[in-house]
Amino acid sequence: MKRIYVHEEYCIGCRLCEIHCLVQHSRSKKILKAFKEEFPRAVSRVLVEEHGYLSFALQCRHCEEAPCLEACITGAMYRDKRTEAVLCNEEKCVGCWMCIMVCPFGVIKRDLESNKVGSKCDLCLGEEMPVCVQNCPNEALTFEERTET
Amino acid sequence: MNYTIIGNSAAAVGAIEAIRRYDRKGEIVVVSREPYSVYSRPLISHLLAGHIQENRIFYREKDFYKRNRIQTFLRREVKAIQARSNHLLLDDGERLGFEKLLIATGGCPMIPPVKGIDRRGVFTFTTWDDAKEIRRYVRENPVESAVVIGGGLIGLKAMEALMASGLRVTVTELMDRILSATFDKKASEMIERQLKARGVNLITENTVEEILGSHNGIEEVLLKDGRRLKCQVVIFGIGVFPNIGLVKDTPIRYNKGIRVNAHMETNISGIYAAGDVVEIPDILLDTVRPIAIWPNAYRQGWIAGCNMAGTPRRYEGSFAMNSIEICGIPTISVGMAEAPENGFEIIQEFDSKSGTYKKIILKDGVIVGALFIGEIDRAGIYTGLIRERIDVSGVKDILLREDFGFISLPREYRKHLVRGEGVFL
Amino acid sequence: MSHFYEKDMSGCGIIAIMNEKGVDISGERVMSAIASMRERTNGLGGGFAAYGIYPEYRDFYAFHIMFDTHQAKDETETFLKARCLMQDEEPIPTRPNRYITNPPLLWRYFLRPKDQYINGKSEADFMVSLVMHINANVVGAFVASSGKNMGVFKGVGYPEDIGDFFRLDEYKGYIWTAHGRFPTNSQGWWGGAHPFSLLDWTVVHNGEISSYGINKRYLEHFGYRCTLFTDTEVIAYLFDLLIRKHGLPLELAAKVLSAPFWDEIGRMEGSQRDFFTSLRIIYGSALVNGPFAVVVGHASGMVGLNDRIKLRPLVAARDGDMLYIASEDSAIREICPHPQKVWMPKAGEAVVGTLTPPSRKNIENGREGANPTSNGSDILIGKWGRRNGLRTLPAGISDRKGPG
Amino acid sequence: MAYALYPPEFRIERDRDRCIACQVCVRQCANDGHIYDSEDDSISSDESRCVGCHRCGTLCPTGAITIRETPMHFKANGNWTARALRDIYKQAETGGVLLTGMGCDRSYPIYFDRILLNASQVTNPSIDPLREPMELRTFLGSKPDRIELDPSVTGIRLRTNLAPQLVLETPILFSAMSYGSISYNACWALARAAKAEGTFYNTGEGGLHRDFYPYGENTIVQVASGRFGVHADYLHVAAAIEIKIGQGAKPGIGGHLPGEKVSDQISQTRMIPVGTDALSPAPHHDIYSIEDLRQLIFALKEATRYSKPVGVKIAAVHNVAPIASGIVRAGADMVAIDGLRGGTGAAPTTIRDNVGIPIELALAAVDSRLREEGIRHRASIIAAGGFRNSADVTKAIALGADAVYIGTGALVAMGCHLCQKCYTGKCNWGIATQDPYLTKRLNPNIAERRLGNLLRGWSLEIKEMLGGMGINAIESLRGNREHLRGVGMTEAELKILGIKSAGEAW
Repeated sequence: MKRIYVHEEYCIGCRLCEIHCLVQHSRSKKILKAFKEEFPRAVSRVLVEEHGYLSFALQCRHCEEAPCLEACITGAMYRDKRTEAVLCNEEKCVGCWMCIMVCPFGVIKRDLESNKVGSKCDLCLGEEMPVCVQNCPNEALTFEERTET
Repeated sequence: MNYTIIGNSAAAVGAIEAIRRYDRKGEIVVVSREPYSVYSRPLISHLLAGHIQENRIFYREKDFYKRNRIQTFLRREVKAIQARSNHLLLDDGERLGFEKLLIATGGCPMIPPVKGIDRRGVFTFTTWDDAKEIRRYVRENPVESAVVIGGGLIGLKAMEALMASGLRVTVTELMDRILSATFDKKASEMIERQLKARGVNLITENTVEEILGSHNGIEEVLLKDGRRLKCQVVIFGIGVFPNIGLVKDTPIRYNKGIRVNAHMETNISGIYAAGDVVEIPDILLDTVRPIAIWPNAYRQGWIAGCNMAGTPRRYEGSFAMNSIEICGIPTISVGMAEAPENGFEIIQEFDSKSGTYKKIILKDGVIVGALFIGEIDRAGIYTGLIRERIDVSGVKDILLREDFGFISLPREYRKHLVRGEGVFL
Repeated sequence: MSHFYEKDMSGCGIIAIMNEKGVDISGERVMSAIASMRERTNGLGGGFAAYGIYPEYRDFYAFHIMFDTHQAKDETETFLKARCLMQDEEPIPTRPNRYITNPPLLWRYFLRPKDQYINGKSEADFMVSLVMHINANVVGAFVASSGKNMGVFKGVGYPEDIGDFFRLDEYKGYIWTAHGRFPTNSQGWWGGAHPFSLLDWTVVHNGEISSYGINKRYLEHFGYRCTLFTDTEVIAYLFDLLIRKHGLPLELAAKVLSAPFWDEIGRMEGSQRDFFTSLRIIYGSALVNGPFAVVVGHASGMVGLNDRIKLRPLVAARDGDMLYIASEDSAIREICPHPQKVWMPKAGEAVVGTLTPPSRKNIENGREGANPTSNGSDILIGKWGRRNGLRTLPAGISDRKGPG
Repeated sequence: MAYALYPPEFRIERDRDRCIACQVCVRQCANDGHIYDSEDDSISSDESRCVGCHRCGTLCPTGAITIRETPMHFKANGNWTARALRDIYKQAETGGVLLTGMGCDRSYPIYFDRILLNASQVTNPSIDPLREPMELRTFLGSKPDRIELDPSVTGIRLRTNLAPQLVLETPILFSAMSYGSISYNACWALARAAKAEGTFYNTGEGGLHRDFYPYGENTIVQVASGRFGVHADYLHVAAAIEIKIGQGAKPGIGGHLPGEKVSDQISQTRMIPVGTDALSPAPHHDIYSIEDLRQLIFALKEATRYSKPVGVKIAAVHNVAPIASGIVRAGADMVAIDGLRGGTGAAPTTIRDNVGIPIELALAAVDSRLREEGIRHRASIIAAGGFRNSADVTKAIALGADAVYIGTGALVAMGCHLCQKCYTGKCNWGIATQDPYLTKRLNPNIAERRLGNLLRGWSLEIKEMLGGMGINAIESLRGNREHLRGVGMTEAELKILGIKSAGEAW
C-alpha cells in the first residue's frame, strides 16, 4: 500500500505537518479559522518528536497486522478496502482505549470531548497526498508505494 | 476444505478472517450456542448502562457471514467432539463432519459455592442474554439495590452499569482491595476513593455466603462476617475460566485450559483451539496459563486460522494487559502490576492534584510491567517495549518524562518508522 | 574606409563550373548561367573568378586592383614597384555597358617579389602581406585578386552586365565561379562584390556568418588582418590558413568550417572519433556558423560547401569531366541540360572538384586516402566522405532548404 | 556592550490577525529572533537578533511575518549614510574588523546590465533549439594552435596529442566552496548535481571528504595557500587541479575558518586538529613570484603524471591581463578570474567592497591580451563573480570566457537568501553551517534537484539565445563580441570590452 515514510535525518522540527494536519481535520479546513475560531481546537493526528537536534514526525503506520485492529472490542477500527488504511469508525467506538494500550507507536490519541478515538491518521482520504507530506518543507515525509517489506 | 468453528466471538472471527485471507473457496461452518450474529461481549456493560443502543453491539457488519460465505448453526450446542472420526455431535443428535476444527468456546463465569444461587434475581454477567435478563428483571421488579460479588474488572463494569440504571450497589471483594489482580495497592486505593465518593458501598476481605429471600425474589444476602445486606439483585462478577467441558473425555489434552502448540493446534492434528478456552505462554512469567483478554483471543484465532488454511504462522505468546475506564478514570495496566520479589526496579510518578499515577517495573533493564491511572496517552509504546523485550536501561531516567517517546528509543527499534511495517502484539 | 566595414548580409546566387581535366571553358557559359538567376540578385553587385586565364603569365602574381583615384594608383604602384619585379601592367580591358556606371580605375599587374624583401617569409606570405598592406593602408586602393594565372572581375551591377563590361566572353579558363549579390545593407562599392580573393583563393558566398566576430579574431591571431569589408573574406582566409599553412586536405578544411555535430562524432568508431574530436577542439574558433552556401576556388580545384544545417541552397551536378555547383538546379541546366548526375549535397558535406594531375601535395594525401583498407588511427577521407553521405539530418532542417 | 547606538537593521512585522502562534518561526530562527510566551500563548520578537534571512517569513504557514529594513533612523546625509554610521558604531563597540559574507553588495556598475545581445532577422534564420541540434559542449584545457597530421599511404594519421581536457555539457561550473564554509549536505548536493549534469564542482580549500571520492571525475580540487587536505589521493581522485591564488571577494587576503566550525569530520578532511582555526595565509609562502607559480604548476602536473589539467584562480585586480598572461606562460591549462562581486564565506567588509575590478572588464581585458600575445589557445578562461542568470553567462562567453563559475547562484538555488551572515555559522538555510540542528535543513535530494534544474534552465535559455543569433555551437559565440552592443557606457569602457555601441551595425 502507499504509506507515509519518515526520513528523520531531514526532519527540521518545524512542526508544519502538525499544523496542516490539524487544519485538515478541522471543521472549516481553513487555517485561521481552525486556530482562531474553532473550539475545541481540532487535534493533529501527526506528532513530532524531538530530542536534541534529532526529530521526526510520527503518525499511524497503518500496520499490516495492526494491533489496534485486533484489540478493538467494538470493531470500530477497520481497514479501508481501497487504500488499506486503518481507520476508526467513530459511530462504533466506545472509548475503551484498547487501541491506545496496544499501539507500539503511541500514535492514537483520545478525543476527550466525545470520549472516542479522536486522533488517528486517516492518510487524508480524498487528498491525493496526505497534507503532512504535502506541506513538509524538507521532504522528510514521503508518500510512497514500496514493494520491499 | 472444510473448516468448522465452535464458538462465535473474537477468536472465531479472527480465524474466519484469516482463513478467508488464504482460502476463498473452503467451506466454513460456525456452531454457536448463542442465537446472535457475532457481537462484542465486552459491550454488554455499556448496553446495560444504556450507553449504547443494541444495534451497536455487533462486532462485525450485518453481512459478515454472508460476505465470508459461512454456514452458521446458531442457538445450537455441540454435545461432543468425536476427535477420532472428525465429527461433532450436536444437541439435536445431528452429526457434522469436519476436516479442520477450531475450538473457540471461550470462558464460563466462575460461581463460588453460595447457598441460594437459584433464586430469582441472581445473575452472571458475561453474555448479551445476561445483560438482557438483568435489564428485564430490574425493569419488571421493584429493584432498588444490588450486590455485585467480585471487585475485579467484570464486577466493576457490572457495578457501573447497575449504577447507571439507578441502583444502589454494593461490591464485595474477597481480597483486601479491588482490582488486586491488575492493579497495585496505590492504584486500587485511587479507584476505591473514587468509587466511595460516588456512593458505591465497597466491602473488602469479605463475601456473600448465602442469598436469602422468598420464591418471588431476593430480600438480602448474608456476608461471611455475619452482616446482612438488603438487596434485590445479586450478580456474580468474579471472572471466567476456560470453557473446556467439551474436551473432557476426548483425547484432546488440557490443563487449566486446552493446551496448544505455537500453531494453536491441540495434540490432535487438525484440531485447533483459541481464545479464552486455551492456555498459552505468558512471556513475562514464563508460565503457561489462560490469559482471557480480547486482543489475545482475536490474534490466537487469526494464527489458528492461518495454520488451518495451510499458511504456517507461529503465536508469540502474550501477557496480561487491560484497559478499563472506571468512574471516568482511564486506566491501563500491562504485564506485572507489582514486583513479585526483589531484583526488580520500579519507576513511578504520582500526582494527587491531577489524579494521575504512572509506574514502570523493570527487570534487567527490560520493562515487565506498566501501570497508568488517569493519564494513558502513548501507553502502547511501553507495551511495545515489553513485547519486543527492548533494553531501556539507557533511557531509564526519562521513561516517564513528558517528552519520552519513540525518539528516545534505539534507532534499530525506530526502523519501524522508515519501514512502516506493523509489529505484532 | 569606414564604408568598408560592412557585414555582408546578402541573399545571392552563385554558380561554379570546372573541368577537372583542365580543359578551357569560355566565359560565355558562366555568364548565361548566372544570368538565369537574376531573381536572386538586385543589381548591387556581381562578379566572376576565372582560373587559367593568364597562361602566358603563369609564373607571375596577377594583381587586379581597383583605384578610386590616380593618387591611390600612384601610391600603390610605387609601393609595389619597390618590392616586386613588374613583368607587365595594363588597364583591365572593358567595353561600355549602359548599366555599368562610374567604375573605378581598373588595372592589372603581373608581379614577382624581389627576393631581398622576402627575408624568411615564404613567397606566398610575402605577397599576402603586400595585399594586406594595400587594402589596409592605401586609401582608395583595393586588391581584388592576387593569384597566379587567375583573376577576379567584379563590380556594381547585375553579374551578366559586369561580365559583358569586362568582356569575359573573350576569356577561357578551366574554373569559373560567379556571384550575383542581393545585399541588404551595401552602398554600391565595387570592392564589396564577390568573389573575394587572396592569392589564388576565391570565394563566392551566399549567406551570413554569425560566427564572424570570433572567426575574425581567430584569423588575426594568425596574422590575417580582416580590414576587408565583409565577413566573406574570413572564408577565403580560413581556407588559406587551413590548407596552405596547416596542410589540411580540402575535405578536412571543409570539416573545420562546417563541423560535424558532437552526436555524429559520438557515433563514429574509435580513431575517427578521436580525430574529429581533436579537430573540433582545436579549430572551434574556425567553425563557420550561420547560413551559408559557398564555393571556394583555387588553382587546383574548387569546393562547394554548406553550413552544418544547410540553411542556404546548394546543388551539384557532374557531366563527364565537368563539375557544376550552383544555388539553383536551373542555373546548371541552363548550360548543361542533361547532366549525368545531379544531387543536393548534405549539410556540411563538401563537393570537391580537383584538377588532375593535382598540383598540391596535401590534396594528394587527401585523395589517395580514398583507399578503404586502413589501420588504426588513419582517417580515410573517402571513408568519412561516405559516412558523411549517410548522415541523417536533424528534424526540421528540410523546411529551411530551398532558395534563400 | 551596554546599549547599541543604532537601531536594529531589520524590523519583524507580525500580523496579529494572521499569527496563530504555531511557533514555526520560533523553532526556525537560529538567532532567537522570535520568542514564544506560553502565558498568553503569543509570540514576540527580538529584532536586534534578526539578520534578514527570511527563513521565518518563508515558512510561516499564514504569511503573518514580514521582514523590513528598519526605516532610516538617522538624519539623512548623503555622505554619512546609515550604513557608514552603523559600521562606525559597530566598530566603536568591538574595536575589530567588520566581517561579512557573500559578494560585494555596493552599487558599482554591473556591465552585464549595460551589454545587449544580438538576434537574427530576415537575412539570417534564427535556429530553434527545440527542433535542431544546439551544442553547448565545452572543453577546458590547453589546446594547440594547429593540428599536426602525418600523411601515410592509407590516409592521414593524427599526430597531435591533445593535452588533457575537461568536458562540460554546459559551460557552467560550480565555484570553489569548501567543506567547512558550507555543510556536508551542501557539498554533497553540488557533487551530485555536477555529476548528473555533466559539469564540475570545486572543493575550495577545504579538502575532499572521502565520501565524495565517487564524484571525483566531476571534482576540481583546489590547492590553496593553507594546503588543507592536500595529499596524493586528493590529487589523483580529482578531474582537475586548481591553484588558488586569490578570490574576488578578498583579493590579497587569506582565509579563516574559525575553530568552532572545525568539527571531527572537517578536521579529518582538512587534516588539522579538531577545534583549531584553519588559517590560509594571504600568499602561498612557496609562491613569491611567477616562476615560483610555474614550479608549483609543474610539480602538480608531475604528481599527476600530466593526466589532468592544472588551473590557476586569481582575483580580478587592476593588472589582471598581464598577470593572466604570465600565468598562461607559466604553464596553466586554465585561468579562473574572480571578479569584484565574487562571493565568500567570510571577508572583511572593507576589502570585499573596495578591492578588485568587475569581472566583465577583467574578462575582456584578459581575453584580448591573450589573443594579442597569440597564446589564447594555450589556456581556457573561466570567469567568476556574480553571475546571476543565463544572459550574464552568454555575455561572458561572447566576451571571451570558455566557461563560468557560479557560486552565489548555486547557493541561492539551494535556498540561500543572501543575508551575508555566513561567517556566523548560523545559516538558517542549513548551507553555511556545521550545526547539526541547521545542516539537516538542507535535504541534498532537494538541493541536487534544484541545482540541476537551474543548470538545465540556464542551458536551455543559452540555447535559445544562441539560436536567436543564428548560432548552433557555443564555440561560435565564444569571444564573438560582434554579438554584443553596449548602452550607457563611456568610450573607454566600450574599448576595454571590445564592443560597439548599441546602434552601430557590423
